[in-house]
Amino acid sequence: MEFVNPEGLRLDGRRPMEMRQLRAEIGVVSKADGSAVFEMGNTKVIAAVYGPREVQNRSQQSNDQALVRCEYSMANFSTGDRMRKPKGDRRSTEISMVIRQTMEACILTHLMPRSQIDIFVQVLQADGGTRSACINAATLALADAGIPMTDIVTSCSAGFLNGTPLLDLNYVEDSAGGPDVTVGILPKLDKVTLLQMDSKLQMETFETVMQLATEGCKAVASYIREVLLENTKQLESRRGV
Amino acid sequence: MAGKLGAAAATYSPSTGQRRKRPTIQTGSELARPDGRGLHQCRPAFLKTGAVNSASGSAYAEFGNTKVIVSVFGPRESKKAMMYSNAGRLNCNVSYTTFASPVRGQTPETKDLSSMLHKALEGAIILKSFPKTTVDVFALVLESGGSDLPVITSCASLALADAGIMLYDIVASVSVSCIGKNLLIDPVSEEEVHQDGALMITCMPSRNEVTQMTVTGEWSTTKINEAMQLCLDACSKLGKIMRSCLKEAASAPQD
Amino acid sequence: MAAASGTNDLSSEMELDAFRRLFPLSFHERHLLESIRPDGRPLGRARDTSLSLGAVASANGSALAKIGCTTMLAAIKLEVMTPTVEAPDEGCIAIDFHMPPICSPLIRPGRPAEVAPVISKQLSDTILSSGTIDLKELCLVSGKAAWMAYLDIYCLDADGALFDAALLSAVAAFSHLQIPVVSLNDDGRIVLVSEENGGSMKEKEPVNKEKIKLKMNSQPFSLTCILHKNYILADPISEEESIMETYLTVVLDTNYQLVSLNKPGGPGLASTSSIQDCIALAQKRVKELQQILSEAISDMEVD
Amino acid sequence: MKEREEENFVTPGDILGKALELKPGYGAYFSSHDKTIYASLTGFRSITPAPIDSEDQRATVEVKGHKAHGPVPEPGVVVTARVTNVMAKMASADIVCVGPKSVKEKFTGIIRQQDVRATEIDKVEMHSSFRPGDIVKALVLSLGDARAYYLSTAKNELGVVSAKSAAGATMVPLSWTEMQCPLTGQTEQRKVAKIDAV
Amino acid sequence: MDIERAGGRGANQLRPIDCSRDVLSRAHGSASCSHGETRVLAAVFGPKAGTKKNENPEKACIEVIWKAKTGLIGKIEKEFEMILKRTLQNICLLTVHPNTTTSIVVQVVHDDGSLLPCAIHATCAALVDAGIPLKSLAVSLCCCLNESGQILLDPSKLEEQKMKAFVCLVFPSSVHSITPEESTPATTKSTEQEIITSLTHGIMAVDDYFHCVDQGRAAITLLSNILKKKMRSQSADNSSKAA
Amino acid sequence: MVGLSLGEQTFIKGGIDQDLRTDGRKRLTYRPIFVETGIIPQASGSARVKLGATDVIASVKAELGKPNPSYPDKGKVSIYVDCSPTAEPSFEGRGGEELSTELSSALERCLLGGKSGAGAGIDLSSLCIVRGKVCWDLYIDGLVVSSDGNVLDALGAAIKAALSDTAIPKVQVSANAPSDEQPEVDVSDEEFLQFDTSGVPVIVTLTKVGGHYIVDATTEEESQMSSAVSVSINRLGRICGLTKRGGAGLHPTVILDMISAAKHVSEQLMNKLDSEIAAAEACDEMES
Repeated sequence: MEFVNPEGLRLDGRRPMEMRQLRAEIGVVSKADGSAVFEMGNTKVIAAVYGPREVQNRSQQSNDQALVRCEYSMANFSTGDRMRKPKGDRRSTEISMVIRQTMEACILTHLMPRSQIDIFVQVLQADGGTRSACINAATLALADAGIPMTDIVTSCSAGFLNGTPLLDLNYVEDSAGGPDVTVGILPKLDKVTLLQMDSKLQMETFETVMQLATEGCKAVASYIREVLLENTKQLESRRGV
Repeated sequence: MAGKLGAAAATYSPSTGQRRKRPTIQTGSELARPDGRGLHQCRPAFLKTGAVNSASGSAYAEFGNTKVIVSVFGPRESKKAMMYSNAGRLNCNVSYTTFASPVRGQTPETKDLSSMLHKALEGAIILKSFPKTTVDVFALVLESGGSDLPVITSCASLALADAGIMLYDIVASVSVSCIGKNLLIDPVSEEEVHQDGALMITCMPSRNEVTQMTVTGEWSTTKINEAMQLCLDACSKLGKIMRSCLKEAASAPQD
Repeated sequence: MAAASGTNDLSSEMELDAFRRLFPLSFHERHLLESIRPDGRPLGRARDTSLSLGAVASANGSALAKIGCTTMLAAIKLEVMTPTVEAPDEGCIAIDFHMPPICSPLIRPGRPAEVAPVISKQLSDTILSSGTIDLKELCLVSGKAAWMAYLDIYCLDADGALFDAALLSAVAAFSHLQIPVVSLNDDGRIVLVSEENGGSMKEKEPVNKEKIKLKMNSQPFSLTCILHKNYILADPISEEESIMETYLTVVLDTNYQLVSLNKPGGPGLASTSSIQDCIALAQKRVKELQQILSEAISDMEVD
Repeated sequence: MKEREEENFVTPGDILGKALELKPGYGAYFSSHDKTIYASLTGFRSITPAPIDSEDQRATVEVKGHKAHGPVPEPGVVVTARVTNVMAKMASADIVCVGPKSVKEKFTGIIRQQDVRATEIDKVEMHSSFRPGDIVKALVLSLGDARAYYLSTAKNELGVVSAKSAAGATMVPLSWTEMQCPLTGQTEQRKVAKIDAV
Repeated sequence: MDIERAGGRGANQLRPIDCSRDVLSRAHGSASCSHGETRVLAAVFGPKAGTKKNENPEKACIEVIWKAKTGLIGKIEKEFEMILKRTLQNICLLTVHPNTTTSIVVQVVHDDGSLLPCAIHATCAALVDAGIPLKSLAVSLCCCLNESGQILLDPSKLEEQKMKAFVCLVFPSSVHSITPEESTPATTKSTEQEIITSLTHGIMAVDDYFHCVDQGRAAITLLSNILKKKMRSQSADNSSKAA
Repeated sequence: MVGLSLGEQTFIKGGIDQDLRTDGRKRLTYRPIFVETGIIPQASGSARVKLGATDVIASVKAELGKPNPSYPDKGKVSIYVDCSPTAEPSFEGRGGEELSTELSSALERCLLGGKSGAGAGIDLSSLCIVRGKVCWDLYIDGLVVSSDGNVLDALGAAIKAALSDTAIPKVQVSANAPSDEQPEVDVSDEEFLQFDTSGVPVIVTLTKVGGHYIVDATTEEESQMSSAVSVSINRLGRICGLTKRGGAGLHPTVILDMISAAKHVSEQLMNKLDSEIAAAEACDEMES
């Protein structure tokens, strides 16, 4: 299976270093405190944030910081073959935990003690890189909900096929069995909060692939800043300031 | 000992279970029904309260081949997880025995039936007469002979009356199947499989109010009107039978 | 007995059933002093038992057993299975005991009762080891097809001595079982030779001749007794079982062989003499139950 | 008796009368949209004429007899409960009987520190008022919260009715704060109910 | 005729019993017991606060979890759990820690016949190791019956399946008073040991059952001495550990 | 709804009595409907419907399957609704399951007609490829993204839009297939056949609050409902399904005039919906 043809183009016509088309929209779910849709190419994810609100079960309540909870679920029609997976299967629980830990690191939880913040992520269309899209959508939703964060968290994935590092893999490239590096960074503080990789990769190529993914995250960060700026301008104009 | 874990062995039922052909129109417009009833004639109903001694109230109902037992527990403490509510709560659960339908293992969606039963009964119970507590209504279908939900609902309202729970009125429920032009009341399972449309009404006979109604298939408004009238008459007849059954149980309570 | 006397000045004016709920043990022991039980039965007598066969139309064999208020409904459905390699000419029996939420306030729809699997195992052990059903009777075509009998027992009302009622309903269901006439059609599947188109079907000579009943040799019957101090209470109701937790179940078959004797612990101890008394009570009970079963079969044949 | 039973027997939904000349009592309810009174229980209709002096001359109609549902604790009823747990600020108990009748399944009640007795309520020592296993007579204050009813023993005839001593014998009440074990003679602190020897 | 038994054992000769305590570090009390090839590991956690749903808060509550060697929890495990729980209710002092739950996990390492007795001995040793107050130890054994009515003690798995029937009995361990002899021996002899638990499988005559009970009773004192010796030898060294 | 204060409840009821609801609408007017089709490229057909703040997505996937032995000449359709936790925090984990089973059974009752398939919105026999052997199985999946009342009508409209956007590939059956086992079928991915969705009914839910009934109720109004009747009516004015959900009893005559009111309202809704779908299809072609 030839992922990079001789002229250096990938199956969907992108260059190895090229991101998929990004699109974001804020405030799609009116009843949620904060919500956002994030699209990376065909992967489309919607995130809603409820909170800070009263803790549901007392046992998990901690009196010095907020409790962050997250649930990741895939729509039945989100992948190619229609699968009816039961709710709590292993993959979704794992991804929920990854998103929860990543977002918990960047939220200033000590400012909202004895409260609970729910992050719900629903995948509408899965075409590779769902984990990164979810984190980007969650960041936007948290920003929309006005929850204080040290820095926005952006995430992107990168791989290594036919000897060339590829940025932002889609489903076909992802399931080709090659390595898949997912990176989550705090762009302004330049810190890495999430780093996941599966299958084997030499050390030096890992360096370049990770560097590529970090570049991808920075690109996503600038796009997200633009969208947030645009959204705040709209809020301003709507309030007639 | 091999017999014990035979469950895994794939077994099949020898009955050919050949598809009973669609009940065709015979002898003029009269449709021949498998058990020879008239079109607008319900199956003979046998009702009895106090079937289960360890329940607060219970009832057993037998409409032709459909046999159902309902027990009512409560009003008792709600589950810990429930929020405080100053009106009482109703909790319904329907389950089937493994030998209920002729072919083993073909039990219909019980979660759906439980929520339908809950919707049928909640309009008839005076919930504010037992604040903060819960009344549990559990139904077991011993044999599924067709139009199971109406039989379960009528039997459940009898069990509630037997348990001494305050009701606005007892609840009677009847269903009608439409095959071609004909309306068949209280259909058996063979007729239900071939029905083009179905209408089920749950009503409070003496207050003449409908607590639940479902319609499937294509109906014109006149057809719906006719079917509703048919069902409401059948419901009031069934209501009388239920009241006499309660009277029997009251006059001879020590049987 | 200071505890009982201490409270009697208090209990005189307290409502009877309040006293029964607050001090259950002293309430029951006061009855045991006059060797009578709260529902008026002497210690050794079982509750009145009734049996009706053929309660479920859609099953091949069924029975409804009632001991006092405890009610059990057993139904057997026959399906065809390919026998195992090591036992080519033997069918098999799958026994399952269910306690639906209708039978007792303690059972919630979500969580099954934890006593149900225990009774289910004891039932299958007793029926299989008592040899009352010879598995070879269930064979159709040796090596190719045999009957699998699915016996499902539902407890409709749980008021003590569940095992006795369940075993009675299972034995009655087997005695009512009617094996349908079947034949082997060409593609190797067993199919019903149903009466009305029996003739028109391709002339398949039926594998098993006429609608045969299952030959049952010795049938097992059981009696559960409660051992409390040196009293023996036969056939306890659920309240007695929950207060005095030591019980002993004796299963005897029709020629009085001991099929199983089961005393699963509990606070009380069983001396040899008390076990002998229980076995004597059980022998008397087996006669009664045999009588009830034969009556049920005879009036079932008549209608 | 037979004919009285015949026409007086009612089931839920039977019309008992017009709202103009009847007031609904226990087992009957008033339905606003057609101004009639319906029965809500199965039993026998019984009409009690209104007391002379009350301004509303309408008789009250009630449904008596057959089988009322298991008793449910409601505010203002004296219940008998068994103490299961004693904490610093409150004691939890299982309500076993509502008035004279025993309940089919237990309800949970709480006796808060401020409801134990009527005098100096903040100096109440819970562990010297109740012990797990005591039988207590208490008044239902309110429906309480989602988990339990609020009970009170702030009257003389409320409090511990029967308690077991450390030695296991049922203790004899000495005063409204002490009970004594007949075997060992040891006295224990309790909030004792004053049972007037009837 | 005296049938030949695998391993050349006599009719009522027991297989070698080994019982070692304190084998698991995280459990409050643990023990491993083996009868010949059959080996069972038992661990005790508790007493923990609170009682389960419809348990009596006045008394301590015992919860048993039976883990088979392989496979899921089926009906057999559920039955063993109930039997072990009710047997322990007999020998534990339930009124000492009211409103608490003691959970006991039994893990079957290998099953070569008379599994229940081995599990009961392991559990008793684990309870002793956890320092839970007991009325007495429990002593248990299986005896099986062949067609000719001959009784064999402590059958192996093969013998259990081959034989016509088998009986499993549990007795309280023999009363051994260390006070000087003024308690006349008669008191210990006259109360011939009563049965805590008895389970039978397979058809047998009534008096065959009573023969088995007598055989079992005869072997109690022997068995309880072996068990006590095993436990004593270990408590010597770990009392130093506890000090 | 966390529970409205008494003041808010009487405010809502009073408004409805004077035919002026909290958001200014009349009793029988709908909130603005916004339809978008073809949003799930991998599905055979999909649509997203926004009814005020309620936002649902429906997708139709066609897969080859074996027809039901008792109806060899008809395809199979199954409807499954999923409530996403984004709509309501209480839908987290298994919370939304009860509502989704209720919505699925209501939709199946309204759209698929009787067991024999008569009166179904979709002509099932057009789904059959080889009688008794191969047919199309339609999996209709609904997802509730944001819920502000009247979710059932929004789902009904979304399914109708998704079906009109559905493209079923043309199928050739190779003739030489042996009779009994599965014939090979090759699916061409160029030419597709569209569905005629004129027969698909539209669902109108009438919610009774106090003395009057209203259409397209928001969550606050739904919390005040005494009872609700959902009627599904097709273009010919025939009733294809009815569900009276929960709450107090209704006099039969009240139900009959609710049905006639629903018929009257459904015509406007049908036209509005068809124009929206046509617009969405147009801009959909323009995009792809």
